[in-house]
Amino acid sequence: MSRKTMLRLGGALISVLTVGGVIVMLLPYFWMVSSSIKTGIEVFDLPIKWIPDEIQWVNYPNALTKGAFGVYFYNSFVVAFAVMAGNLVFCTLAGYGLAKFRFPHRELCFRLILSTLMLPLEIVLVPTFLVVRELGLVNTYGGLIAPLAVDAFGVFLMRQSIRDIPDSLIEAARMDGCSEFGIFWRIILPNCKPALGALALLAFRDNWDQFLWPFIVATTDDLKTFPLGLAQMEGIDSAAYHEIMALAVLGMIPAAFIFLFFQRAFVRGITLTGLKE
Amino acid sequence: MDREIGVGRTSPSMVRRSASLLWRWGAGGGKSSLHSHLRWAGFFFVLPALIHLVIFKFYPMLQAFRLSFFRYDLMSPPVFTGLENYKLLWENPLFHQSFWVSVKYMFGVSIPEWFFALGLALLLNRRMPGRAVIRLAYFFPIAMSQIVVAMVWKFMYHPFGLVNTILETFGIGRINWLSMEESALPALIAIGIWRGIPLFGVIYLAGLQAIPKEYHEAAVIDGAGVFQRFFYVTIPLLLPTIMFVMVLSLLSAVKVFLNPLVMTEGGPNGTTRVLPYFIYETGFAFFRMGEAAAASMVLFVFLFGLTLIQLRLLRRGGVE
Amino acid sequence: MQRFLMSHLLLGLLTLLLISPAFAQQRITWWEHSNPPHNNYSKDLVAEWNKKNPKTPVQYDFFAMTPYFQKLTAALSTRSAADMFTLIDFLLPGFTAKKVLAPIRPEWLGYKDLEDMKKAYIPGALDGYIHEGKLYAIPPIASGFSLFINRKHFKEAGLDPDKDYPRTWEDVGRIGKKLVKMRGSRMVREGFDFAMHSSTWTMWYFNTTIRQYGGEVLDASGKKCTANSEAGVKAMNVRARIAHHYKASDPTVSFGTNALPADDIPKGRVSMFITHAGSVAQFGPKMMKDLKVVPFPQVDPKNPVTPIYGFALAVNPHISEAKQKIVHSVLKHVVNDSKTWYERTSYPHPDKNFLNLPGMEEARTKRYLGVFVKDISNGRFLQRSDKILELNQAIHRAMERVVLKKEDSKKSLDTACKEIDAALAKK
Amino acid sequence: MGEVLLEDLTKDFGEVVAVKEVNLMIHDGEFVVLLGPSGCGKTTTLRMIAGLEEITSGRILLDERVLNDVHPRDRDIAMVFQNYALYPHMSVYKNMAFGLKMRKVAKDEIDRKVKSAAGILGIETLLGRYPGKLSGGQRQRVALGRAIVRDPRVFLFDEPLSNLDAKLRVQTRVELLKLHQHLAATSIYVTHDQVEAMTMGDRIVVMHEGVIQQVGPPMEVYQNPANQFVAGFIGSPSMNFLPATVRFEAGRTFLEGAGFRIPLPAERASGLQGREGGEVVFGIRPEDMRLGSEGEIEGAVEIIEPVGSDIFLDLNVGGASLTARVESSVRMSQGEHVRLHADPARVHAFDPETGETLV
Repeated sequence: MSRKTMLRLGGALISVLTVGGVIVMLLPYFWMVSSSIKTGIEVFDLPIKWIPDEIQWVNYPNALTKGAFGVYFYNSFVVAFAVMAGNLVFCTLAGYGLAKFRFPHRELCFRLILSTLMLPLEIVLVPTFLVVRELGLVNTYGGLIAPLAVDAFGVFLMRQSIRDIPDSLIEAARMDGCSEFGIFWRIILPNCKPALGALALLAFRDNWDQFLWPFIVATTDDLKTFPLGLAQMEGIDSAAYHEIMALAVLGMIPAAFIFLFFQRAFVRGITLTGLKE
Repeated sequence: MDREIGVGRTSPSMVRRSASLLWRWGAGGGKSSLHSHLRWAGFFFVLPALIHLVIFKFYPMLQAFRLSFFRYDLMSPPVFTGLENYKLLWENPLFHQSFWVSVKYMFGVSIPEWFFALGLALLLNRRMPGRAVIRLAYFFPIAMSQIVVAMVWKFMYHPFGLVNTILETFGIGRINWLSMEESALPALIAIGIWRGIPLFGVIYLAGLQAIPKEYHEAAVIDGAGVFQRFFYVTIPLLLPTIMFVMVLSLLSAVKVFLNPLVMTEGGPNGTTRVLPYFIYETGFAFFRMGEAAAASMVLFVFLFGLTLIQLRLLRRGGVE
Repeated sequence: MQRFLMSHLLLGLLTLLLISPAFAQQRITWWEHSNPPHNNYSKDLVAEWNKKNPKTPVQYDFFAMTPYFQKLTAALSTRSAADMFTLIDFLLPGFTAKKVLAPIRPEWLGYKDLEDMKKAYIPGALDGYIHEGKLYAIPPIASGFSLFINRKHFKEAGLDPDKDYPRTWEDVGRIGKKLVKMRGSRMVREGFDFAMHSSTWTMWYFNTTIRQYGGEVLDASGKKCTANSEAGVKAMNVRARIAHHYKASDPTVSFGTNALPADDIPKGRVSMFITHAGSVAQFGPKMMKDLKVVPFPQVDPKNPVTPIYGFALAVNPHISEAKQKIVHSVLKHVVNDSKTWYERTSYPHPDKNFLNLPGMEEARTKRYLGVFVKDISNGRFLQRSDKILELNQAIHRAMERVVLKKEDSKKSLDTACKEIDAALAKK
Repeated sequence: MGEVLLEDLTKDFGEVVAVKEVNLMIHDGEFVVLLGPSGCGKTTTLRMIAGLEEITSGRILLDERVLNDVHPRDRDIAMVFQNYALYPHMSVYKNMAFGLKMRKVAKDEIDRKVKSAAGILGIETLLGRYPGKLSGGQRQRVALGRAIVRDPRVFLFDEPLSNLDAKLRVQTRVELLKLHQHLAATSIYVTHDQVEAMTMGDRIVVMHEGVIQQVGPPMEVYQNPANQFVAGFIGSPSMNFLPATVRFEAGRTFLEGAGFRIPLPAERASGLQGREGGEVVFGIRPEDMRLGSEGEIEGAVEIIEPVGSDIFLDLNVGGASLTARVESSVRMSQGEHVRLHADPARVHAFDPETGETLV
């Protein structure tokens, strides 16, 4: 076999693998969408019919009336956005402090922060809940948001990316007469936009998604988030899967939208090497 | 009268005390020169996050540590029992099982992730028609929320679900994924990988794109082939990213909880009862918070050790 | 520096704003697990109450089933639980041992005392909620299990659904075998199957079968596991035989069907299946035309034992006595109308006169209410233990080993008993 | 005014002493170059003047005001960074305006100053662009412009030409000098390039291992280096150093070594008193020798490097290497033996231990 045919074969193989991979990655989505437009009985029909004979768009409005989904969506938005904002502010501040300043025990500080990554929520659930109760935050937006407003991973990400901003920029600004917070605001923030984008996306996704914590903290319907609403569609031994899938499709839209929006920043944002000039 | 039960209170005075402690600590040398001011500034930037973490992470963590020496059913006052909880864990075969399930899950998910994600990143870093669309398709699972993932995959693994339908069209018999001891954990692992690849793929892709083109060009001139370039240029330059992915993937894999909760309830025969699920179940279903706290301390120490080893490797890999 | 401090001050203020507590309200709160028909009716009941009692309105909320009891536990432990909440019967011992339930006062409900109250209910219906002579919850539901059979499948197999339906477990295996449909080596239709999606369901069946053989899961003291007794082994063998001897079921299927145990019946993937009265409504009248409900299978039909369970309403002990009294009025309002309760939720109400209420005749015949209520009256609640969830799981694992891995029943139950004894020994 | 005084300025980074007891007076309007190899402490000194580096001990005064605890922004000092430190997210105009904006200068005043500075530097057309879109030379100008608009008392330059190509460097050098004459502000300029130092500085400060070696006008430092380090560091190609022995013969002093024997005029030999038979280092710059059949130095030609105007010869003198500059008209071939005559007025000798200049 000549080199050329080998190359061409290799290319073809890669194409096949690529397309196969795309199908595998997306199959659950197709299934989800397909199930959302079937009747409850058809969901598990064999062989699978990707497009049902009669498309049940009505599942969508029906599902939405099964709970206060408008409220749940709104709450999820509020929580996800607030947590995202908290992460953007606090993690970036901390990341800057850790990346560009020397202060006693800085490394210890950083390690302590990182160590919180090793704690599964399940175990600190009760102590955290006690703190939240002490602060009078049970069943408030504050209670949903506050404990999640800083995430060690965000601190890490921001520290890495701010470290790559040349020191001389900061020094130049200092000589230009900028205050320390001014430097952060006018120099650091604009220069770590991609990382901020990545952090925003991850924070939004993870908190749009929160289940266990809101479940424990929210005790009234008007504070429930979307995943809670989705989970309570399941009864003791029955579930309207077609409607759950319809809600799942709707629930994906915000995250998907944010993803499309930040995708490029996301890829650029998680660089762990130098800032390109 | 409300008798105070539970783990204790955060009194305002305590917060004040620790704040003043931090205050003095941050002051450093205490000189009023510009540079101690800068030191202050650095500390001030970290302070909000630190305060937050002290309140919402370290304090609960300390409480968990304290609780691991108590018998505590969540409702009666805790009783100090010393190392009893650790002894109970040591004697509990279910804990041992859970520990190994977690280890299996953790490596089962993260090791394939390292390779698949790197492969994906290499693939998506190539020029090819429709690259933008393909990228989107691969990265899309990032956007799917956990609870939806759990629900959708539960149905996909149904004996009559999508996965089996596909297997049957290929002439492979039906596998009842979630009900066989042999297949339940691998089934969950597959979901973990499916969901993890895109995120780590993105991280790798970012790392790949940050490698200056010149290195590859130099290697081409030096006569390096595709594979040599990969091993002598790409891999060494990607090392920081690789290490980062390794640490992050292990840490996130070990925290899996919602999938076993929603899909298998830890079964069959405990084969998918990962440690976080064990902890949750012991604490909230069996009302043995102390034992659950002890289990989470074990998990914490295990992860901490693992991360330390990785960080050591990381440093040896020439990464600061 | 000034600006630097200012910005921190602003951040602080923002945080304060975020965490300022919601306006506290003096109202009665009620939590329930999610179960759509149930939740809808509860909402209506609350609306009705609130209209009549604007000064003491009820705030009703319901939560996803899977972690509902964990939420309840966390809330009770931190004194942030609702004033009244719905509880499943078998958690009662655990909760009463921890003193987080207020006793129900029959006199506030209009009864003379507990004995007087019992008379108003189906015999035994309150037993699951009584601890040391005190009632801790009021059940609006008494639910049990009966056998659903598919008439069409019976006729296909040459059986008469009205005569040949199984009475004993051996019948189930024997008849189930005839109903199985194979394609090649694969079972595409099971003759019969147990729901195996959760340890609680497993325990309901096992606990009942061991009782049918005259045994118990725990001894009288409640401190020792007796599941590996002869009765226990026989009970376990019932399951093993149906799967392995008669090959009437493919147990892995009902495992995978988790959270959806009753889904295979309407799909025609199983010909006989055990489920509860609520399923009749879920399947719908069209589907029910093909189905028939018969009594829960027995070892000895002359000494029937069936499983029952219920969700009941409990009162938070941390609230003032005055408030508890109001809560009692709410409880009374909620459980008052057993007929509407049944019509809205499809769950039988444990009212003694339930079947004799006007208009119940049709339900008794067409919706098999007679069969269900009869099974319920033979019913016994799950073994009382504050370690019940651990018991359930140990038995569930034992059953998984026997049914899925063909482990010896005795050996498997010995392991389970070891686990159970260890759990019981813990304080 | 812009008179800078450094008093016993010291900086240590833990164990390492980067700058050691530096004393220096820089007059108003003077252009002083801090010169030395990398790691000699020149940049650290500059950064201490800027206020970017903490002072371990000693003082910095600007017009008799102690700067030690003054914030960089309040020092009235501007700095041009080695990599220019242009804010990548701001246009050229905004980059230049930033320092004024921070000082709350009125908008139209900023505008006027920026435009004027841009006019001086010829970058008016670049004002709307972003740093990422500029060439190296353009960025350099913007960095300068940013300093100029501030109208500071002191300019600091941290190797500002090191990122430019050779041709641009020469050109910018000239422009910088012109600019300095135009602005007449005190300038402190750090470089490791001795050509830059020679051409630009009113005075050169040579530093080595944190210590000032010599301060003086360029030609003085060139002709009368204070020690062997300065002698070797300044000049390109650098001074030749050969081991030699001091000989007194018939009232005359000679430096003698393998392949050479050089007489010293009596008035220059005083530094060698009492060193009869002692070891010294003989130093001579390549341009201070000429070819001649009776020359005191003998060697074999190893490499011939014509650079156009001259030819550099690399000779083997008694096993050591020596570079000499000869006229471009000279014809030579490799391996040829030649004799060189050293200009006695330009001969140097150094103490081999201390490096101190003896002659």
